[in-house]
Amino acid sequence: MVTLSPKSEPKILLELKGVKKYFPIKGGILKRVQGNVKAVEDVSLQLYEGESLGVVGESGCGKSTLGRAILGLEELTAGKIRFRDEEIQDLKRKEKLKFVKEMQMIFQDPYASLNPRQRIGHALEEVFTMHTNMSAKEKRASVIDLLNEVGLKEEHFDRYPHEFSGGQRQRIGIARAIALNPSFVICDEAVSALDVSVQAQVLKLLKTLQEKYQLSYLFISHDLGVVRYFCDRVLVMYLGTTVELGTVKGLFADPLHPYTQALLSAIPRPSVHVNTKRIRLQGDLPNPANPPSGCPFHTRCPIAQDVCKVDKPAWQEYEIGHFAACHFAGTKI
Amino acid sequence: MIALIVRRAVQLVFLLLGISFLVFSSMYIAPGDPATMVGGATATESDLEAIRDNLGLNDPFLVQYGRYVKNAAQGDFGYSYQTKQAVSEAISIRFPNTLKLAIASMIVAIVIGIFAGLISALKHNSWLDVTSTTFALAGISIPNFWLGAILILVFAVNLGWFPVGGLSAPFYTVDGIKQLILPAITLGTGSAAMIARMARSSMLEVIKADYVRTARAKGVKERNVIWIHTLKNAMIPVITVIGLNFGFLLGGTIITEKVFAINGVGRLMIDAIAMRDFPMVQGSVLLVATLFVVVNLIVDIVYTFIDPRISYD
Amino acid sequence: ACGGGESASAPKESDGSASGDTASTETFTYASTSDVVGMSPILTNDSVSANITEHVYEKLFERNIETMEFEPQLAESYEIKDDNTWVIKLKEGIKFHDGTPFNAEAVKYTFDKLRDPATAAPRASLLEPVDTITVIDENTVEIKTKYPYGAFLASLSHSNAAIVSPTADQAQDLMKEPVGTGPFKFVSWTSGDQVELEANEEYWDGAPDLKKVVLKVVPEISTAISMLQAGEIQFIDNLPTEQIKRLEAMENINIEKKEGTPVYYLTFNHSREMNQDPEFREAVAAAIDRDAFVTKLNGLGVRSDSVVGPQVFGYDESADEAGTAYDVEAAKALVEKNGYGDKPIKLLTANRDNFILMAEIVQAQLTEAGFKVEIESMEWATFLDTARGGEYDITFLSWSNVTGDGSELLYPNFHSDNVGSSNRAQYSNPEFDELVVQSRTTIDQEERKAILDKANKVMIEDNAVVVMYHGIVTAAMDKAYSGLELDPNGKWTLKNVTGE
Amino acid sequence: MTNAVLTTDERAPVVKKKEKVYVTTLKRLLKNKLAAIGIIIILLQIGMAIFAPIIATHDPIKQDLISSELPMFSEGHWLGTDNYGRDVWSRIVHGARISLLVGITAVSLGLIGGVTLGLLGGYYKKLDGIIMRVVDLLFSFPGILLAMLIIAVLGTSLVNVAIAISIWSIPTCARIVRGSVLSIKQKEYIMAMKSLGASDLRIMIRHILPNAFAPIIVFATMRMGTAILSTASLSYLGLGAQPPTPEWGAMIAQGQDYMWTSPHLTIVPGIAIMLTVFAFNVVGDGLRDALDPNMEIQ
Amino acid sequence: MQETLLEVNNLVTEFRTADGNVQAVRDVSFSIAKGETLCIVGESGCGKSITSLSVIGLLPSNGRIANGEVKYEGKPIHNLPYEQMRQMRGTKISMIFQEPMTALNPVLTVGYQLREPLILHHKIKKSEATKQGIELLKQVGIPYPEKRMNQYPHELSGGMRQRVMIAMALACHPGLLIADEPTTALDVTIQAQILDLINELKEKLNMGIMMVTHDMGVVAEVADRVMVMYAGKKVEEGPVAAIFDNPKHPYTIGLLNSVPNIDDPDFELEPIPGSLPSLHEQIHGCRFHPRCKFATDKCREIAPPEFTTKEEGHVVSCWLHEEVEEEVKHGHLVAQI
Ligand SMILES: Nc1ncnc2c1ncn2[C@@H]1O[C@H](COP(=O)(O)OP(=O)(O)OP(=O)(O)O)[C@@H](O)[C@H]1O
Ligand SMILES: Nc1ncnc2c1ncn2[C@@H]1O[C@H](COP(=O)(O)OP(=O)(O)OP(=O)(O)O)[C@@H](O)[C@H]1O
Ligand SMILES: [Mg+2]
Ligand SMILES: [Mg+2]
Repeated sequence: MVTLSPKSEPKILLELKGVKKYFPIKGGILKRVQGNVKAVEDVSLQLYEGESLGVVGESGCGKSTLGRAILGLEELTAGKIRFRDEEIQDLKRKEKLKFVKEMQMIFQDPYASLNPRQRIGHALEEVFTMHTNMSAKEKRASVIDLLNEVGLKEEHFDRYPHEFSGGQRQRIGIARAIALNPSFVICDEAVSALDVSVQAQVLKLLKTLQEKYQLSYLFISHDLGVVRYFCDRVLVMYLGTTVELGTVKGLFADPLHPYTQALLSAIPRPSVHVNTKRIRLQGDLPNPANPPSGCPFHTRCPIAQDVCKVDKPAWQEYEIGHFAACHFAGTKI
Repeated sequence: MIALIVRRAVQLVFLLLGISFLVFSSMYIAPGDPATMVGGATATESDLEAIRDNLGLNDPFLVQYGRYVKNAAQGDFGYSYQTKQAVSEAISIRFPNTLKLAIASMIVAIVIGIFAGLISALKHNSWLDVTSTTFALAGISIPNFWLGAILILVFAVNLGWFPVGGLSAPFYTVDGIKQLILPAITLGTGSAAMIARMARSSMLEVIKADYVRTARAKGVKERNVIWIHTLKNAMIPVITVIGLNFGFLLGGTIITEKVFAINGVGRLMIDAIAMRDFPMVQGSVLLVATLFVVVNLIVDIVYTFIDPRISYD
Repeated sequence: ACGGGESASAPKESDGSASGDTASTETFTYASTSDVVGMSPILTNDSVSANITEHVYEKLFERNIETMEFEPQLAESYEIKDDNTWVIKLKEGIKFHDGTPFNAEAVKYTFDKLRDPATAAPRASLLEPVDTITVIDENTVEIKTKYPYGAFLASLSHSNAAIVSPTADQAQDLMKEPVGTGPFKFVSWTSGDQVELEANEEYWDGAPDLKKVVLKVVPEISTAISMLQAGEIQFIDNLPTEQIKRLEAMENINIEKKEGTPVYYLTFNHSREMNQDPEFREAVAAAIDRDAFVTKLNGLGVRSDSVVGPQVFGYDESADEAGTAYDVEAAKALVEKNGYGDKPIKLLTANRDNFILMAEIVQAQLTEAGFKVEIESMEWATFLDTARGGEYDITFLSWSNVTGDGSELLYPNFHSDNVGSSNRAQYSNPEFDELVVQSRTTIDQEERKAILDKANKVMIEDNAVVVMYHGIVTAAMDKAYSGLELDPNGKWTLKNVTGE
Repeated sequence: MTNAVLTTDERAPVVKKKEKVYVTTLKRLLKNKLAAIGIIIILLQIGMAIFAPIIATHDPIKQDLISSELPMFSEGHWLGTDNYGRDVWSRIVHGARISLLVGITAVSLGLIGGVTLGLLGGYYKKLDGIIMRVVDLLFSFPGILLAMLIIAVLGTSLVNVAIAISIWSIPTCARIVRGSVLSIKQKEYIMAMKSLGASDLRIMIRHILPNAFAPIIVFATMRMGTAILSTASLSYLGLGAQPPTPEWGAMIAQGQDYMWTSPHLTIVPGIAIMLTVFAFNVVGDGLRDALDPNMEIQ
Repeated sequence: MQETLLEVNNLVTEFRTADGNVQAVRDVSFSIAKGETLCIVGESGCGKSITSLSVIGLLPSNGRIANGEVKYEGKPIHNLPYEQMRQMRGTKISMIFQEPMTALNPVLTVGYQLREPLILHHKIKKSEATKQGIELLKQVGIPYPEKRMNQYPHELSGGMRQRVMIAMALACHPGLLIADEPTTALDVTIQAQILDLINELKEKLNMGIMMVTHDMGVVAEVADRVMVMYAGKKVEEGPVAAIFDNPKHPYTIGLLNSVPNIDDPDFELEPIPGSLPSLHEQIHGCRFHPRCKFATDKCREIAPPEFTTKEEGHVVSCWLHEEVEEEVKHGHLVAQI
């Protein structure tokens, strides 16, 4: 959707600079901090208005933490977050309320993200109660509009979450996220829990809404197929760090980082004819509390050299808009 | 593990401080004059005054408390107002009895509780389950003193199988065991019932677990599925209940001790309260609180043996 | 250290006496609901401790339980030189359990210690009238009183006036290791559990038959009864009214009953305005059906209006019916007339013994007469405090008279000197006070009796208290034993008990 | 038709009429036989409490010293009389009022304290340490002593008895609530509310509390039984209801003295307490199952 | 063609529920030959797991096989007494589950859980079992197997645990391995490792594999044949190539169109409208018709039987293929493969 040519500079909506989020590990007799889980380590990126930025990576690599940090649900360890040219990372809850309307989130588990003891109509009304002074009637009307928007009906107003199917629940989650007309929505594995057929329905809905409201998405997923279908650009993360960022086209066609290459080749293709050469990574994800020195990926990297163990590769732009952090970026395995 | 023990020890110190203050202040506020209890009904005002002076009761509250804490820190828990006996000595005579009683009741409670819970869970919804549930609930709802009196009537007086009261024989002798049985049943029944209920629901939960299905998929014999794959997991919440109950048992021996004429800490405490024998009350409450913490510590340590996922380091 | 290795778990052994005369079967166990406080007569003042001290120590005098006369015990004889001087001759050749001789020195030592304010003895008041004590010779003491003291013999026969071994008192803590001259010697004490005594084979009056006596603490009386039934213990006292029927049905025991000195009464809080109205007191007295109440005691109570009970010195039969008679209609009329039913009355009661029974029945009866009565029950310590502070309208009190002397009852409980301490009724009547003082300072016993009777009648006519009943002292003992001596004050001695 | 089907969006998995959660819960509860029996017992008792003056055959505090200690099934007194000649049945009926009231008061007070502590401790990490230490303190402080002190300080009255008993339930309740708060706090819908800018108070009251209801209700029902039982223990120690109040616990404690001669004086109130404890416990058990969403299929 | 290992005929599995009996599996037949992998695909709740649990005889307590038969090497096993069925499990048929987190017993060591089937079925000594256990761990590619034997499941990563599960399932060299979504909980790179491993072991041991999944990618990777289920029924079955290249049932086509194609940038998703009906719903005719854009009146009234296609072993239950294909009776299918 957004073409990244240097001439037509798209507007930057959100900018992260050196964002870090560490979780302290407590232990010992006095429960002192003994170390940190470096969930997000030094992430910088820009997100343009109207685009979908995919974030992919293995479980535990810090995707969700990054999303929550942007929304201010986690206190940052370091770094800056600018939203529409305002620094928002240190705002108090009250001051932040106006950004709350602008930034919303859709969660992975559509069931878990709805209060099981609240009728969904009331759950949606609550959003207006918190942020507007609408009368009860207005609220109800707005909620019904919302329900229609996401393909549900007025009759669903008084139901409880357990009375919906997974796809419907996710629609409710979406309705709640777009209730206040945000400009930026984080989808944290928003479709991962859904069946393929339902997943396709929800992806379509998200796309429709994006077109209608000029939404920007930060689309967190581990399904590269979905990311490829849904996003404009992709960010690949590994162990809290960003390893590669590029347009979907550029990155899928020409992955620079060996991890991205391995990731792409590991995806099972729903077709019996594709015969890709599989790159099999050895071993598991290292412990994020005790990440490897140098390049965090070197322990599993098939092309790692001695430098990788020592030096942390720099985050460099190799092509326009295509970044990677690897000493041997571009080397094919 | 050592870290855990040290941390608990530190917490214990503060807990004891808090408790001693609570006891001290509530005793101070509560009506009832220790001097009257020492002097007796006939004591004149001047007699009482002399007694108060003698016991240091005329000092300001904080001075009294400070003195108590200071002495206690040096291991001196004071002397009984009534008998002038050292509190530590009085308690050390009674504590073994209370401990014997609590442990014996716990054994009764665990054996009956787990057995009944298991049967209930394995024969879920059968008449056995209903019977055992009903018995468990009856167990919870029978007052201790009532059960104790009935047991005495039937088994000690009429059948003569056990002695009525006392706990003087060493516990490893036949007599010692006989003496423990009725009180242990009296005290343990309530806990047995609670353990049974917890064991039942925990068992029912665990038996649905994926890993139990895995075990069956491997062709493990049903007996082993229960005893090896299910029981240990099901015990984790049960142990919490056991720990809590042990705490309650230590505090709840009072009535049983009374009914079975057992010379224990519970009775010491209740008598001391009745006689406003503050140092004795303090001493026994602190002991019970310490035991409670120790039991919880043991429970936490037992967790690490049962559940390898738990570690305190 | 835990003495008394006696196994309590041999229920059938002791009464299956056929099995032989081993030492353990000779153990005679008494169950007490509470433990001794200590075993020094000087420092204790409770009846449980007295049960032990009475057997380990002896007093100069003792009241004969049959004749109610005071007789010498450790004393040989006495002589009243003048109103304030008593010369007491002691028996010779008696030894304390520690081997030291009993003599005048010991008497002086004991009494001085008891009187010394530094001792803070709870019953120092027993010897309050005493001025000086002089050792005349090895076996003679002379005691001078500050004023003529009529109840002196009674005081000297009080268990707290028992003579202790001076050597032992200086060497050890008599509270824990008592040494006296009595028929039994102390063996061990496990606090909270039991006290063990053994026969004093060198007792001056002949060694007792029981070789080993144990006081066992059994806090629950029904447990004690069960133990008696099972033969685990041989003796209990203070049988509760509720359990009398059960005890009577038991075949292996004998029950001893005797009219005793305890008196149970309802008292008004005389410091309250409401209670100063004689008609109010009369109305209350008339509303209480004491006869009906006494039937509830299963034979363990004697009905009499007299404050000074039949077994107490100073009693006269004429006092029995001197009180306001039960007449509910009269009571109703008074209540009606004066509007007594408008204000709620707080009936304070301790939640032990027969107090609750009295409270419940009296409340019902007063309600019947039109009063509005609310019971407030309290545990003992709080009750004592509350009653002493006079924070009640009416309450129940009792007094068990150890020496059986009327002065010992009336002075602490009703003399205005003791308001704020032992006079919980807050009773203050100058005429009565005067009589009580006289009864204490008169030596002639006939004269005293007359004075006490007068004081008694003053109270009765005043409706100062409403006597509910006089206690009957009780004990139950295994049939295999006999020879118990039960004192009307509830005390007993095992000196002459013999087994079969 | 075809078109209609095509445009119709997904249907709910279970097409049922909208039914309130508590109706569903009640239905499920009634399917559990034991729980149904429990509910019947509780309803009967509540009825008994409400209509006590009508149901009782005698004045519960009216004495008749002459016909005292009548055995069960005596003429005019089908459950006999106590040692004051009061009608046991009438006392049991009126006692239902008091015992239930004490139970309910004690449990409610305990819940207020326990839920507040548990909620705050579970939600705010910073408060947790302190609150849990307070809870430990209450836990390790002997309950009977606590009751005695409270009653000694505040005086003997039913309200104070209820307060004393309520304090016993605080630590357990606080732990239970804290436990569920800790797990509910992790739920995505809480995160969702935070991301929508909800305040802590709103999250705690509107979103955490309702979801911690199941364990709280179960705790409360089970505690009801124990609370009534505790009054018996307190009465045994002389700290319970004031005579002549017909309270079950006090009745059983008083009757204890007559166990050998008039056993019905303990057995009758004993059974009344037992039935109550039983009823509340099975209902509690049933509720736990009925409130468990996993039991939906079965 | 290899000899038939497992044969399932007209399987019906029922559950007792509060609202009456429901059928989770309705009249499903299929077979698996030695050395063959059959993938069962379908949306969540369509009865895949229940089908596989019916085969191994581990249905939840409220479930039972109401009809049909399950034959292993020609012998019916669905009605075996518990004890005999138990002896088959682990030795003849074993199973691995979706969640490696919960499927291993947290309080027992990996070594214990691994030794258990060996000692149980082969009656060998503990030391011998340990040796074999280590060997098995090596086989599934776990480094430092000696060390792992003494560890607890929580000390292993997800991929590692799944390998332990596989090692356990393979311990006694079963003829049939049932794998219920063995990789859903894993990351793609780990998933690839596990799939490779299963394929490799199948080859080596000549096992039959029944793999349950909803991931078409996984199917393409491992399956020899595919069975598509919808709402408890089999709607299509055939060789893997036929299913992907020439899907016949509108549902199968819908499924394939719902998966974004990673290799085709211009791929457009075509979702199936609606969702799976609940088990309680009464549906007349074809169970898929409410979501099918080709549905005809016939579809709404009569449930379609199974039709063969021109391709061998490719069958489909849809009226749209009535004209072209001729009807096959249930059960004959097996013989044709
Ligand atoms: N509150 C927390 N306290 C401590 N560690 C945390 C916390 N939240 C996350 N982590 C750790 O931070 C790391 C990143 O977690 P995060 O949830 O962001 O991963 P993710 O990429 O979203 O994984 P997934 O795909 O499984 O959702 C993980 O190692 C996780 O254990
Ligand atoms: N114990 C049970 N009682 C009643 N119904 C059940 C039970 N277990 C499963 N079901 C129902 O049976 C149907 C099939 O379930 P099954 O587990 O086979 O689905 P699945 O295809 O494996 O789905 P998934 O992909 O989610 O694992 C579902 O509708 C489910 O609700
Ligand atoms: Mg995540
Ligand atoms: Mg499944």
